[in-house]
Amino acid sequence: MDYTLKELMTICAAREIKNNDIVFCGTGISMLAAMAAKNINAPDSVIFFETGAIDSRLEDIPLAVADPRIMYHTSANGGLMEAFCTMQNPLSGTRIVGILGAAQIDLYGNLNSTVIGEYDAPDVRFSGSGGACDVASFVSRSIIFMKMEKRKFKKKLDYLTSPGFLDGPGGREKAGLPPGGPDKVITDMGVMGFDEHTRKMFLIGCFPGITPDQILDNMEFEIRTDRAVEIAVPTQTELTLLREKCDPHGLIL
Amino acid sequence: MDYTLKELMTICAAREIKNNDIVFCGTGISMLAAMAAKNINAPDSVIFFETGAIDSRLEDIPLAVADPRIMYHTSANGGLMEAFCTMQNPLSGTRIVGILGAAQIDLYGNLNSTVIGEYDAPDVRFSGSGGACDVASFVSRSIIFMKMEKRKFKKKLDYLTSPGFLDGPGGREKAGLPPGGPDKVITDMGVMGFDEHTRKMFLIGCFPGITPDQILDNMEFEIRTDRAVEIAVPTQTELTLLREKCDPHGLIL
Amino acid sequence: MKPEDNKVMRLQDAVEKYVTDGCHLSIGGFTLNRNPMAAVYEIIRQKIKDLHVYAHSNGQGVDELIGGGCVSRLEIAYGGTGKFMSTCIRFKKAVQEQTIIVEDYSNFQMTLRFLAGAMGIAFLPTRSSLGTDIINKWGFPKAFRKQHDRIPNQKLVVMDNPFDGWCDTKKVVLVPAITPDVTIIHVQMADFRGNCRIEGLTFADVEQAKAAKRLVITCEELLDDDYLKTDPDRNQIPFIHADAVVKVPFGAYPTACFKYYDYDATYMKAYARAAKNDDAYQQYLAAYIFDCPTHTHLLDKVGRRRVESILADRNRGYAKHLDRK
Amino acid sequence: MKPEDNKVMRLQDAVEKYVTDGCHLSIGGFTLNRNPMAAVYEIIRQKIKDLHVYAHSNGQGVDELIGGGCVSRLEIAYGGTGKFMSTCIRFKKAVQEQTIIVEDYSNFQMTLRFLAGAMGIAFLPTRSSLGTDIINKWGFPKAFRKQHDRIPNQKLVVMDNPFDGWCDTKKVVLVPAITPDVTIIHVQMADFRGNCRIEGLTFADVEQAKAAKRLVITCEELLDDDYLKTDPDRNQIPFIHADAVVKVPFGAYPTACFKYYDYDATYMKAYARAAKNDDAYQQYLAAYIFDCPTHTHLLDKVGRRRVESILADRNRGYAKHLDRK
Repeated sequence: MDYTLKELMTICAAREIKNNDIVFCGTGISMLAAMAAKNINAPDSVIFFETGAIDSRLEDIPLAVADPRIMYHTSANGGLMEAFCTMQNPLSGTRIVGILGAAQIDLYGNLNSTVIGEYDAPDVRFSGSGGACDVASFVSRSIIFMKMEKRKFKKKLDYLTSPGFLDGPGGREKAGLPPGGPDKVITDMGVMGFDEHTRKMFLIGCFPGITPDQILDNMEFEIRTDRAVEIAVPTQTELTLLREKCDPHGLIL
Repeated sequence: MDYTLKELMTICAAREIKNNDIVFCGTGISMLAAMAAKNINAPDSVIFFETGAIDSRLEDIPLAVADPRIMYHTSANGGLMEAFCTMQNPLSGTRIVGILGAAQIDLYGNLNSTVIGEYDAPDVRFSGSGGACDVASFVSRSIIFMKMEKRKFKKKLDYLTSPGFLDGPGGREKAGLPPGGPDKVITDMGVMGFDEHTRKMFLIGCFPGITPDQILDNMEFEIRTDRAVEIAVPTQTELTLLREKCDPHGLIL
Repeated sequence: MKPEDNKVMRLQDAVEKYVTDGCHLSIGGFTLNRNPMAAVYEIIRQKIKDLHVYAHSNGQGVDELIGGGCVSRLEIAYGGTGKFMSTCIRFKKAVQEQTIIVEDYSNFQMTLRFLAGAMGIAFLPTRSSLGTDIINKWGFPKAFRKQHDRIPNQKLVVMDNPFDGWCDTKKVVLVPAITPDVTIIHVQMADFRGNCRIEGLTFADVEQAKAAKRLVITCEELLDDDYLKTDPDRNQIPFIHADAVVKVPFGAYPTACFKYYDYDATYMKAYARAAKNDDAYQQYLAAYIFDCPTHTHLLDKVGRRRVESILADRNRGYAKHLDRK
Repeated sequence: MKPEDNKVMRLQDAVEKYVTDGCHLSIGGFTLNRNPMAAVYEIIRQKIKDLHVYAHSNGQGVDELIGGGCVSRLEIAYGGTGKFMSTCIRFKKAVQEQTIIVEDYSNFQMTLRFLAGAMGIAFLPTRSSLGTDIINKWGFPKAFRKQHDRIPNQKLVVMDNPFDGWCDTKKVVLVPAITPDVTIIHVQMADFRGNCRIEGLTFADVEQAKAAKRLVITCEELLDDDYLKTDPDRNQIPFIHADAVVKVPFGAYPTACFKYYDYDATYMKAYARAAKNDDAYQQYLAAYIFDCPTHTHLLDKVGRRRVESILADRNRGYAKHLDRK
């Protein structure tokens, strides 16, 4: 079957979303993954934006979380306060799955989306947290999109923008954060999870044609690969729904 | 001219309201005073309710601050949060004049609207603060309606619900409150103010036929009366507007 | 339809399921407006006991719950309904006779406490009440608080501003979050999922709704489709917070429901009269609550003429020509 | 008409009066939506310098203010506009070249900071960012903060929960209030007094508006009567907060304005292209800002066809068939 890497990644993420999950969406592929889940495997998941829209119809794919397309046919149009309170409130927050991206990730799933280099004199400046730190702080699990590159899978982040498991087991608790943390990392070579005891990243599976060693070669730190299996490729149904229902004009794909 | 004591008191309070004041209203005579001001001497004053309505048209007199009559033709219908934030915010709060009533008042204009007797085993229980403590804490000045009785003008309050000048000059500042405090006390025998240096209550004026001594006879504490003058009686215009425009069915008067 | 869509139920069932003896309850509305009265009457009818009630100024509903013998503890800012009861009568009596324990806050503080619950934060700060007995006198003493793990260890905390005079502020009062077991609100419109539209002032209903572990919604109009989603700017509570949706026309009666009906001044005056006398109050309870299996029966007892007299003028949202003398 | 009713003015005058060199400014909107772009362009045109800007994710407007050389200091959560600029380009360049100083917060924290300003409270608490570098690394060092009395003494404060584990919370982060000298927002409708109606999401505009010492409102439709008061449930900002009201059709262009027009993808892509190159950016500034005495001139330059292509489908609120490739 013919599919692009982006399609495969999107569908891998979509499969992680369960019916009745509330899905926090960022821009781009994360939004597409949420739309894919809703159209493919989790029709009763609820798409939710930090800008204050909940259960948007999304007839057309938005290009930002403030795109007017997300304001159409929602359950309620609020603002940032309502959205972040819904995340921080454990009654609703624990039902939310966040989808995030970042510039760097470490062994415990902490993310950097702020700077490369010194904070005061950065080599590269990125957008900054936006709502990412809030989502990562509050919600019970998150799915992270990353490109496999040594400079992205870092032993030590240049800046810790969004908390994963911080320094490992009990790290979030010690810092005062609610439970939660990263659940999956979807890369362009495979999918990682986090060990429930050590909180360390491990390889869940490789994409077709990719070996665990190739993945390790693109990381600065080591992860366990002994549990790795091959990831199931997208089905024809998945691909059709993704292409026709979610992004017919190829704005993200 | 014929007028009732209630009409006189209402008009005395109304005269304290200036054009462009934002007027916080409680129930009953305080609401009527605000309506009177708007209809008589301060047409551009803005009536404002703790329940979240601002600049209500008030075609008909409300019987509570949650009366549906206050929701009609307002600038914005919010909720308690919006209303109290408007009071606490010094940018808007300092433009608000509060109109309050209470069960007891002391020399410094502190109010009790909670209990008579011990707090844990009260002889008489009243409604409690509601928004009164908030208003008295935040706004720059307030007008207080009181009945002249020894058990109401108390040396020591049974419970300090709403802050006046607390223990005198600098009292609010010491406690951490914003500036502000009571401005006038409108009673059924005369009107009191507060000395700007001592923060103590003093007699501004008696109603026609009332002497300063009669007022002192109805108070547990002493106040200065040497500045007292006679209060101007309501004019025919004031009375007509009050009766015909504000409370034509005599629901409060 | 997904499982969590199945929220429509009968009032009896919703109260039975979510309002249990000893639970922590908050109700929406303010004094004589949009109190979830049908639910309040059903709670009394089911003889639920020992409730811990959180209220800002939820007048009529709170007074009837106390009068009905359902309440043990009350955290409140204001017990009154405006002109009809400047102090709620059964509330006053219960406090004076010490059959309930009360903790006093201001309206802003209670609102902040609900907001804190809704926000998922342990407390919120305000400058209100500094220097007053709201800070000094506690209805729930420390020892009592220690015994009850559903009650915070302190009524409130006065704290220095750590930002050193920022905003000309030296001190603030921190008030603890409330997370009721159940909040009941009455709204103008809800859909089968539990999306809510409130018309007119929202009071603190939205905060109370989002703070609660369970949310029971009674509504004038129940929509079985996505109509409310066609104008989401007017909706305040998304369905993800809702647990039960019950259609109860006149569900706020005898309190008002903006755009639908006014308060019933006649009922409220009769209530206040009855509330002053224990025997008369027992007769009131029997006639209007226990003898009425449902809210419809109560409305029938009141009679069509009275109910029609309070119907709102749709433009103004209240009954312009209602006799309120 | 009372004195404070006289709020309607020209954009040039409003900017000249309220946006001064070195002042603390916040603008409404979010990334590519409802940024007050006409006002932003006027600020650049008037060559206002040394602004201290507060933003959560106010993408396009903030990037253009920086690109226009108006900004010295920036407190921000997110510098991007979504797909068109995943990181704002002039912002990125300015930070990397250290021509502006930046302090980083999260979106929730910035929202809470505006809310604190609007509430008149010195700080608000959250659980967000515990354990992260948002807490550890400060863009404005302590000594710098000491020198500037308009900046709080601390970026944020981590504090133990004084309510002893209440809400399963051990620690919170306190973030300080923001009270900008001026906030500028663009709304769908405002009246001559300054009552505002925002359609669609409000972002943090209401908090930003109420936190500011001065509020400048630009609007698509300016009502010279009380029309907005006939449906006050839809209004978010009462006139008591407003200082200037300016009618500017397409005042958010090239960002979107729900129910009125979509973002202009063509403009935003061209902007991003120009922003990557200093020379091209100077040409952009000259052509679209300095050579256009008013926003109308900019719209004329873009041309009627492009403007018509983004007009919103009134049902959906955006331009359904817009080519966004």
